[in-house]
Amino acid sequence: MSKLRSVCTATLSLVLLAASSASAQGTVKVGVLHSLTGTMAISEITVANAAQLAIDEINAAGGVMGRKIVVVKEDGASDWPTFATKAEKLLTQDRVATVFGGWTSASRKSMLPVFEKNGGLLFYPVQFEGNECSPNIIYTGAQPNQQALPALEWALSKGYKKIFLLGSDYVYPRTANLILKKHIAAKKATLSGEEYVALGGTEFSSVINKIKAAKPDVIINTLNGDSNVSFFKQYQAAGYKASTLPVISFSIAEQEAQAIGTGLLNGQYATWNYFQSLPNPANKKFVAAYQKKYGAGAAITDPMAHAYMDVYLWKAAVEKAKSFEPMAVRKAIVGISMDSPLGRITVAPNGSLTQAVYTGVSGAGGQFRVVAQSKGVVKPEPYDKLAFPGKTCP
Amino acid sequence: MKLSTSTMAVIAVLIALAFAPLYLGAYPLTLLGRVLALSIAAVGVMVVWGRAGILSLGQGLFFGLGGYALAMHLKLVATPRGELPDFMLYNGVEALPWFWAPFASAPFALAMVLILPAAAAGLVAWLMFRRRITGVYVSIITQALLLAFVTWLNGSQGLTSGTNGVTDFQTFLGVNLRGPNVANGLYWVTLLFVALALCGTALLLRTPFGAILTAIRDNENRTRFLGFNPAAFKIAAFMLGGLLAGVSGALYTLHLGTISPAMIGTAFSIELVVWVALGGRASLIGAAAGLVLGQLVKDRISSAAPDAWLYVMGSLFVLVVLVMPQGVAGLLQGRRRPAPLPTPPSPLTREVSDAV
Amino acid sequence: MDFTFISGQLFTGLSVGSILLLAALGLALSFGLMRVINMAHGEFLMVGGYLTYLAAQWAGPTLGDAYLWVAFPLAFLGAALLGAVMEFTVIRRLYGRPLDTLLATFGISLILQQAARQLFGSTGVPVTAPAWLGGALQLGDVTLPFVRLFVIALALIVLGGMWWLLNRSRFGMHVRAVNQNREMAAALGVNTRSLDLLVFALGAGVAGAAGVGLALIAPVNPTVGAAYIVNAFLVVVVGGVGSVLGGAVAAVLLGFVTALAEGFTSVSLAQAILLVLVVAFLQWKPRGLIPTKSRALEEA
Amino acid sequence: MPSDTHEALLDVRDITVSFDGFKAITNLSLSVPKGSLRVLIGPNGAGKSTLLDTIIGKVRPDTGEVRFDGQVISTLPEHRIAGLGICRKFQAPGVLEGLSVRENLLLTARRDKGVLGILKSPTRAEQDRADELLHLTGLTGRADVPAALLAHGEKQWLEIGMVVAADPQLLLLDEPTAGMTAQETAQTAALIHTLAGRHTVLVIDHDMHFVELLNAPITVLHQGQVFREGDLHTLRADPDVMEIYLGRPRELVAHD
Repeated sequence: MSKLRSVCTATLSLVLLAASSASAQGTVKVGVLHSLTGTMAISEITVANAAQLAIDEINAAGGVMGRKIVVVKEDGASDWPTFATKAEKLLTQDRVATVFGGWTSASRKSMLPVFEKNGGLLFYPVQFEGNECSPNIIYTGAQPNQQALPALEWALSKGYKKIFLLGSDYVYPRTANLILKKHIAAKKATLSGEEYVALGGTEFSSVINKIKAAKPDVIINTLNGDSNVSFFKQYQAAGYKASTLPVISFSIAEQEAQAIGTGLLNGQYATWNYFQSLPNPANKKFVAAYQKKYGAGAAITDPMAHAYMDVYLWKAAVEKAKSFEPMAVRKAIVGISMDSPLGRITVAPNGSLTQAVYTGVSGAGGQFRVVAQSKGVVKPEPYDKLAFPGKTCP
Repeated sequence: MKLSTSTMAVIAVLIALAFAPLYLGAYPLTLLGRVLALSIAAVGVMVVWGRAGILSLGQGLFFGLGGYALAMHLKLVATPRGELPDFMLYNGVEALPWFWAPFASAPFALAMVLILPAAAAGLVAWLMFRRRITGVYVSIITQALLLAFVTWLNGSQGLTSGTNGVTDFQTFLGVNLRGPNVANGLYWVTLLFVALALCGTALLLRTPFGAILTAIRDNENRTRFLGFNPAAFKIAAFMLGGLLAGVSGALYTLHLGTISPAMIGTAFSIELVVWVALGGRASLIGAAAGLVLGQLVKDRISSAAPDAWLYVMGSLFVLVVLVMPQGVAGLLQGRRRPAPLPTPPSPLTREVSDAV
Repeated sequence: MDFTFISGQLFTGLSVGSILLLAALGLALSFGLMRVINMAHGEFLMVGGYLTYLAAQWAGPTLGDAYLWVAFPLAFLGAALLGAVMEFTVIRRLYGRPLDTLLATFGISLILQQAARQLFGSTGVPVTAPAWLGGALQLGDVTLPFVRLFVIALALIVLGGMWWLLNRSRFGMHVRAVNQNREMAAALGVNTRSLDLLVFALGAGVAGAAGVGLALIAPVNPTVGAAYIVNAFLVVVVGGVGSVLGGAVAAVLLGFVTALAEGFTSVSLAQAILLVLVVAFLQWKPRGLIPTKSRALEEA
Repeated sequence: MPSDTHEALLDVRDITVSFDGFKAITNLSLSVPKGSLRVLIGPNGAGKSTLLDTIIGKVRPDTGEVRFDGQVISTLPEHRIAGLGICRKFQAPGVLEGLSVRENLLLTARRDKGVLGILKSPTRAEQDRADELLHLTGLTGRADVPAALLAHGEKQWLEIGMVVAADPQLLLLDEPTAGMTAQETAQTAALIHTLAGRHTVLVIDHDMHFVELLNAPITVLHQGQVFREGDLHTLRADPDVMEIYLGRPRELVAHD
């Protein structure tokens, strides 16, 4: 009797074990690591949603190489060390095949050593300052030459010669402006002022007073988050508007535009690789799918489109490599090309994208209407040739 | 032999911690190592607040100085000879700033990990206690100074790398920080420092120095009229707290491979205080254990329910203060010894006795 | 630096000072008179700001620009009510333990911030100022936006109101009596418990009304209070704890220092410069500009 | 009693102290010879405690100066004044509540009160002294109890013990017998007598019974000034002294 029982138990457990290993065979874990709480949450939650949407679509269509994707979601809590800790957890405890995540440069910088140490792979979807090319990170957001420089070119082509640089005080604005200054000088235009406000700063009296004294033709704005709302409010109170002193922004997408409000932002410009209003079919499908899942009025932004596309890029690379091994995927991803919501993109050898650049003007409902676009696609240059001569990716 | 159960428990926990790399997975071990590194700063808070009655909300300043002192060295080591650290290049800095240069030397940097935080703490304390600034004023001023430091770090990107912080380290004293066996080694080194900090502080507090700190906390004026100069002892205690925070910061920097202003800001500094309060501000083991357990719980809860975390944290602040001002250690002690504990240091009682 | 720029910066100083003063005036009651360190004071500003936003949402469609006159009482009463609840449940149990009060109120501020985050999201909600505040007064080349002038006027009105209340009203007499000698005041029939509650709620209400002013200038987000709290405390400390007038002078002074530092160095360094200057100032006058000479004060 | 500056250990010269315009002490001079015992009485608000505050440096005189052993001390920081050998027992017991009774005594008995010296354990002599004082104050059985847990009377004794442990040249006792039984009061008076001579002692008290037991020269303060000096019998016969007390009859009888 007891013999029978033990045999039964053994058989049952064997079956269960086999079943569980089979089910483990059928899935692959990926990490999604964004700030779900804290100051960055507003931007990053939607980016995490976009990645989740792509993962759901892929799972519904049968997964990657026959395996369903299982998401391990972690919260970076808008705190850079937390990003590093959670990245470490994803790589060493959950053993995920890849991670989609990060927004601020600081969060990326703090995750970088973790990915390099553990041989992980990170897809980073946001525009950034360049000057970095880790073999363990796929940077799909704009390099400076895919956002800042085309914007400058456009401004100069419109006849704006005196340029005022305004930004939040962190690495992206500082570096972007350093590059811009070199190009402003090379193009014989005038830098009429440069100011930085602490991240989250809301007091712009002094800045506006300085702008008043400098009398620029155009402001290139790299302010981040809520600072933009305060700035545009106080800019308007001081009597400025788009027709008298236009502002080109690099960190205001549809979502931020909705928050700032049409009344304040109407007629101002933004430069990105993506706008929700892009008419290509892939984008129409993406916008419809996202709004179906997360609400009809949901704004869709450049980093969200990048995050959505990143998942498809990873899938394509895995299938090309026929492996989930991060370094094999990294190797395979170069040269992959696809029609995405951003238009046609290709992964360059340095792990960034060859992609188009658009300048849009802000209108009703926080939407941008494209007024200019690059001739064809722009190759990613992590190191600006004028500002950092001789630096290249290894 | 009066080896109490609590001493036995501490020894058992230390043994369990010493062998942790043998039975813990990679991630839990990393996490434990980090949290242990932080617990050294908690020991400092216990000395400064629990013993000397000074509530500093700016311990992040000293933690950061220790961390940055080491980070500057690691960054210079990771930078090819003759080149500038990458972030300086990106900010248009053309020559290595004077205060960076000496950090190329490891002995200098290691000395600075100890000297900078202690000296800064000494200076801050001297400025405050010389003018007899006490109580909440100290809290406000330390917080303001920390804020000034963080703002300066953020605003001086060419010198400090700003919000990104100093990152991308390769080797330390010839050891490859990304090597395979570094994790265990770093863990044991951290544990060694924790043990050193605990023992050293315990021994120090057993001397009359500990007694005089308690005396100053309970009745500063009285000690003055007994011929002691409270300012001098408070400065000494504050320096010790700063030193421990600095060591903690340097170790934490090694663990995380980066240090940035966000890691040392107001939230960090005040969280440090609350874990100490939870564990027991007047108890050495309570302070360290409060921080370690608190951080581990935080890791769990913030993973499981990110939105709930701040509610838990906020409620902890309120509950600890209202229900158990002496923390868990105080509750345990209270149960063991029936006699009522001395009332927590309260300026009200102080006011009464001074109103003479 | 030309004359226009400098006069523009002077106006900036006044404007920044008026905001600091609004943020600090409520503290002059809770911290200045009751010695309660309320780290959640900033969240009263936040609550005032959000209530302004709600007033604009609810009353805006029907009342138009007049929503502002709904916003003030709403923000005042809402924040005061929150303050009263806080006093009754937590602060009351911690009188005489300022450091513990500090920690407990910090916890409350975390909870309130997170609640705001969940209710309104972590980006700021914008409040559209009434159209009649949209223009600007042009004095030569210097532009003085009406919104800024309105906030300055608001600060002056609240300051005047508080001065009257404390120095001329019966309520103020009781408050001062309790502040000077609690037992004696109680013996003379002042209900000190309910007075504590009232003073704290009033401080919270003043902060709530100040939040209306803030909302007109910058978006309201969950960390708006945290951004002001340290500076607000510094204003009270520099002014001299317990002196409303000292606080006013300090706020304007700090505003000017900020404006000058921002004008002649960079905006991002100005805050660090300001904080260091304040600490240096306290070396020189540890009890602030207008010290209240009282023996009990030293131990607060 | 005319003051003789050469022999005076404590010499208060023409001091004025005011708070917010209110003059607590006006042009007060007082001289206490080395080794003597002096009693200070006066109605509430006469400035007795303020005078002690001024001597130990807690309060600074607006004008005038305090000399100790010929040296001006009214400009020194408090701990330096204490270091010269002036020790005060406060009205409300000023024991260090977080420390044990023995630690209280050991800390006060320390010779080396500097930051670096504090790391040294108490010397044999200091420990003996503490034991002796524990015995003298009847607190031997309570030596390791936190001072906060002592009864009020015990705290008084502990503080007297601390003052003695400090072995100061000048002892300032502010109502040392408040809260004591008649028997304890007598013991205290006896103790003070043994201290006088080796130490100089200045006592404030309301308790006329105690003052009588002390049997020492008395200085009467009134409205911040020296009103009379003399012995108890002379003063009791003085109608002016009776007059200033009549307004506050409580104070003539035993305090509390």
